[in-house]
Amino acid sequence: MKHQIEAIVLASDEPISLQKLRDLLDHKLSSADIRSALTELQQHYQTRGINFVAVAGGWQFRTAPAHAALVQRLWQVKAPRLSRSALETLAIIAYRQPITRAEIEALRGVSVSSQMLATLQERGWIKLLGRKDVPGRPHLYGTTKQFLIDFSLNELNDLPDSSQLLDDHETTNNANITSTATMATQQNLRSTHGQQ
Amino acid sequence: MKHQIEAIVLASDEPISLQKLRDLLDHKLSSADIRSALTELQQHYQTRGINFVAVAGGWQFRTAPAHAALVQRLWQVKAPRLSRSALETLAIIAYRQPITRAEIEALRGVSVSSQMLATLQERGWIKLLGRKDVPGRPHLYGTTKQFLIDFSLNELNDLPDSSQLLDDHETTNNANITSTATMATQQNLRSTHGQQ
Amino acid sequence: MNATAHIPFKQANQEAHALPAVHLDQFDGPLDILLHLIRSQELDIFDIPLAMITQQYLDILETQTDMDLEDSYLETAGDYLVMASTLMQLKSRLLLPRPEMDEAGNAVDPRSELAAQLLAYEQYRLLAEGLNERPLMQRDVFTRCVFPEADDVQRPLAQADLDALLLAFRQILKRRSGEVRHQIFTETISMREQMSVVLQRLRKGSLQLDELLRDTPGREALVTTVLAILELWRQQSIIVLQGEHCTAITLLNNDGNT
Repeated sequence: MKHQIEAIVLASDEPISLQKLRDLLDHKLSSADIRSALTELQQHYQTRGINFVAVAGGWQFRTAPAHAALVQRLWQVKAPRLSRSALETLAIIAYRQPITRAEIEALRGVSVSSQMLATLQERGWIKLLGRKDVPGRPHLYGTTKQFLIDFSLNELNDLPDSSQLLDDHETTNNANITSTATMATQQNLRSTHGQQ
Repeated sequence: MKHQIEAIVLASDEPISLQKLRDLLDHKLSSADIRSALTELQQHYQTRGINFVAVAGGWQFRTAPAHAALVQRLWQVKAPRLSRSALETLAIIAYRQPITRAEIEALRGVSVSSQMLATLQERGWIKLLGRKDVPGRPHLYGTTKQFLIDFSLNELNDLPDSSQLLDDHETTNNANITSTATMATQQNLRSTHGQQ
Repeated sequence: MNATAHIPFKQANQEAHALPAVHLDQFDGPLDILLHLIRSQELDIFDIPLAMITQQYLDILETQTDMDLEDSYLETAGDYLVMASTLMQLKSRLLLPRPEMDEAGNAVDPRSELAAQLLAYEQYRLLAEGLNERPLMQRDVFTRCVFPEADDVQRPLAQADLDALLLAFRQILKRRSGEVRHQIFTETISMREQMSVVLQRLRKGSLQLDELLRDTPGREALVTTVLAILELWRQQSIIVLQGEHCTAITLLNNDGNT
C-alpha cells in the first residue's frame, strides 16, 4: 500500500488528503492503516533529497529544503512549465471569458481545484470579473493585462484562432482561402477595435 | 550527491540529462561519479511506487506502471486508446524517418488520412522535418522528443531493432540494397536527433 | 455467415481450410487481409496460391457490399480495390507461357514483390504492437504535475507558452466533440454551401454569431461555418460587429440598406 500511496501522491496535482486516499485505495483499509503507512513514508523520505510532507490538508512530494539553492539554480536556467491542468484551465478562461468555475469544470470534464485558480490568480493571469446573475451568484473569471503581456498578445483577439483546428495539411485546397480570410479577419478586428 | 540529484530531477519539468546535472552540481564531479549515482538511484526506486527512469536522454520520476489503474482513478480518466492504424503509422514513422506520407502509404498498403497525421502531430509525437527533394516536394515526417518521453524510450535506438528482423526474411538479391538503406536511415535518425 | 463456404477452389491440390467469417472493419487495409488469409491457413508467403487467395480476398470484399457500409471502409474502398486488381494482374502474369526474366536472365516470380511488401508490413505491424506494449505516459505511467515547493524555495513564475495554451484548448474541444467528429467526416461540408446557408439566414435580419453557430452540429460543420462567415466578410457580403471585448458578435447582411 505504501507504494500505491507514493504513486498517487506523485501523480496528483494537489496535496492529497487521507480521505481521498481512502476513496482511491481499497475501502477495507482503515484510516489507521493508511495513517501509519503515511508516517512510514514520511520517515523514509526524511533523509532523502525529496521529502514526503503533509501540507495544506494533504500529502505531497517536495524537494528537501537543504537543496533549495540548487533547485533555484535549475529554475533560473529554465522557468517551470505550467501543468497540463493549469494550462487547460487558463485556456478555457482565455477563450471563453467571462466564465464561472462550474462552466470551466463542465468544459474540462474534471473538477477544478480552488488551489489551481488561486495559483493562476497569484501568477497574475486571471482575475475576478464580478459575479454571474444566476442562483448562487458564482464568481466570473477572466484574464488580466498581465496575461496579455506575458503571452505577448496585444489584445485578446490576437489569441490564436481556435478554428485552426483544421490542421494545415488537411486543407491544402482551402489553404489560400483560409489564409486570406484569416488575414482579413485580423485586419477587420483591429479596425473594429480601433473604433471603440 | 544522490540526494541533490533526487531534488533536481523532481523539480525539473522534463527529463534532465547527465550534462545538465553536471552543470548544476559541483563541476569537480566526474561524469562517472554522477553516472554511478544515477544507477544507484535507479536501483533504489526500482521496487517502489515511484520509479527513477531514463527517458529521452534524461532522468525522470514516474509512477510505477503497476499502479496505472489507481492513478487513472485519481484523474477520473479512461486510459487513452490508440487505434491500430495510428500505432502502425507511428511505428513506420519512428523506424523509417524521415519519411513522406506516400512512403507510409506504400508500406501500409492503405491511404493515411490527414486527420491521422494531424492527431499524431497534436499529441506531439510527430513533426515535419522539412520537404523531400522530389517532384511535389512532399512533407517529411519524423518523431519528436515527446514521442520518446511518452513511450518511455531513452533514444530511438532503444526501439527493437527492425533492420535485423527485416534482413532475416528479405530475399538474398535485395539484401544489399536493404541494408544500405537501413544504415542510411539509422544515420538520419541519429542526426535528426542530435538537432533537437 | 460463412464468407468462405462457396469458394471455388481452382487448384485441386490446395487443401481447403474452413475460414472463420470475418468482417472488413476488423482489418487495417488490404495487406492486413492478405496476411490474415496467409497466416491463418499457414501458407508459404513466398509461394502464395494466387487463385485461391484472390478468390478469398474478393469474397471478403463482397460480403461487405450488402451491409451497411462503414465510413472507414468507404474512405479506403479504393485501396481494397487496387489490391484486388493487383492480385488479378499477378495471377494473369503467372499464366504467361514464358517466365519473366530479369537483366541477368534469371526467372522472376511476379509474386516476390508482393511477398516482400507483405513481410515488411507484417514487420511494422509487430513493431506497432511492441510500441503499444511500452509504458505509455498518461496510460501506464505518470509524472508529477505541480511544482514541488520546498520551504526555502521561492515559488518560481511559470513560463508563458502561447502554443501550449492553444494546444490545451484544442484538446478540450476535441475531447468534447470527439464523438460527433467521426460521423461528420464522411460528408464533407462545402464552404460554398455553408456561405449560402449563412446568407439565407441573414436575409431575415441580423443574427448573433452564437445563434448562428448554436445549431451547427459537430466540429467540422462549425469550422466550415466560421470559415464561410470569414469569407463572406472578406467579400464584404456581410458586416460583422462587436460592441466590446468579449461581447456578442453580430452579423448583418451588407445589402447597402443596413
